[in-house]
Amino acid sequence: MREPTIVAEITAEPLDGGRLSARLRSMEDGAVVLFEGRVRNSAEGRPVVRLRYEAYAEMAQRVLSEIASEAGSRYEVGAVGAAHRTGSLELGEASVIVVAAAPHRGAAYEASRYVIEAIKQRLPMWKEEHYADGSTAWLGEQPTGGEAL
Amino acid sequence: MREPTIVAEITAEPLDGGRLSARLRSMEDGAVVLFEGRVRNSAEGRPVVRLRYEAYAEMAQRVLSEIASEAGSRYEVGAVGAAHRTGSLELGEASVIVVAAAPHRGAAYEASRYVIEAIKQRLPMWKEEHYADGSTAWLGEQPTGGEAL
Amino acid sequence: MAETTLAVRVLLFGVYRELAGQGEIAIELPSGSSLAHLVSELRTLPGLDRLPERPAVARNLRYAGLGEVLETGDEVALIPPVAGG
Amino acid sequence: MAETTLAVRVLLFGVYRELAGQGEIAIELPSGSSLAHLVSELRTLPGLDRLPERPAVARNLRYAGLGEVLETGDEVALIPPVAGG
Repeated sequence: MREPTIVAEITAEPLDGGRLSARLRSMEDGAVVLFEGRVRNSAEGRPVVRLRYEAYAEMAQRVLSEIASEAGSRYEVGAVGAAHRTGSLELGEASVIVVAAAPHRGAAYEASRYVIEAIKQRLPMWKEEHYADGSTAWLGEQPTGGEAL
Repeated sequence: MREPTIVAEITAEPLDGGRLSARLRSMEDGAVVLFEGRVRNSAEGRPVVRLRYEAYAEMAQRVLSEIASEAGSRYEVGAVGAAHRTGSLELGEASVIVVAAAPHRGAAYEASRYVIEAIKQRLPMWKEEHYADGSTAWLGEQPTGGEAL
Repeated sequence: MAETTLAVRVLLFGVYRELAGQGEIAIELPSGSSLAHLVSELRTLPGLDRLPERPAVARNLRYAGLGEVLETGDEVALIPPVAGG
Repeated sequence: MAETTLAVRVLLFGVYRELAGQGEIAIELPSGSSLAHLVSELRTLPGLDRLPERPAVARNLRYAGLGEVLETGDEVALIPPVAGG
């Protein structure tokens, strides 16, 4: 078994899925899955105009690296990469990208899905939705072990 | 429900996943999954130097459109696109790309997976592997209703 | 006056094309012939004796059962094991 | 001579930061205090009475159980419901 390449990045810069994908693919991997999460124009029926992501940056970097490494150990992949954006995002911009490259497609899909589900569950990252009517709200699920406000 | 956008293309030109993805995403879709199948440097342990894909072009175009439309009906997606390359491909080149864009990630992953599995099962497309030792072989699974040679 | 034969065009791909040494065959069969009859006839041709008894086939761009009856002008394709993706 | 208190730094994010009106609080507690003790203490501060009794917390960049005992110099973060992705 190859040791998989792992990339994890928390950044305020725009994300480029194509570039991360190009960086992670290799001649040994016949399947590449790229997931992109993008800012939608609505949330549970309310018109959204902008999002702001706030991270516990140092911990988020560590957790994102752990998540990508876990995916790299659990599935037969050549590379796993994930990047999450912070700060203010306009509609249509990517908030998160995940790339998994593998010899076979099953592992690429599964590793990719593992990473995005784990991000949703435990990346210390918060999302503030800004609505068309000027109001805002913090969104979230509770990570393991806690209780919602 | 929106009527999903459907794109299907059989082409001898190089595939561009980023371009297809950009064409299919919309402000209503928060999740985009791009699958890329690429030419690997080995097949069951044998070094591969090149692939050649031969299509029953007219039927392949019809079948690929059907597959993408089926995915568009079965899952809550905004767009499904698939393109398959024909002709001679070098190592690392993309042979197939599939894009699924959806409001939520589950549908994007499932639609994407549905399309690639259906392509493998029934797209009238044949792959000839060219090995490092100069030999070649036709690869394939049997579509429903037939018997392998 | 009813036709007594029908004429179809048969397309061959991949390994089947290589067996036949050609990608297209024009063939006449008695009226009422099915795809199964067509396959039997094709298997008498040089190289195509190695064709399976029940290959996958398409008729007019759709996968078809071997029991389907042919009509003049049909485009039939012999579909070797597919390998897209 | 044993220290009788410990000093930790508490980071607040998202909605918790807004409740507190600040992103960071320095706090001293009796030696041997746990994360649960810290949370109880924080809940006596202005705005933080609305903090849950058992919020998710991280200690030195890792999620931690509320029973964990603190040490001087620890960085503790209160983790509101996460919403990455």
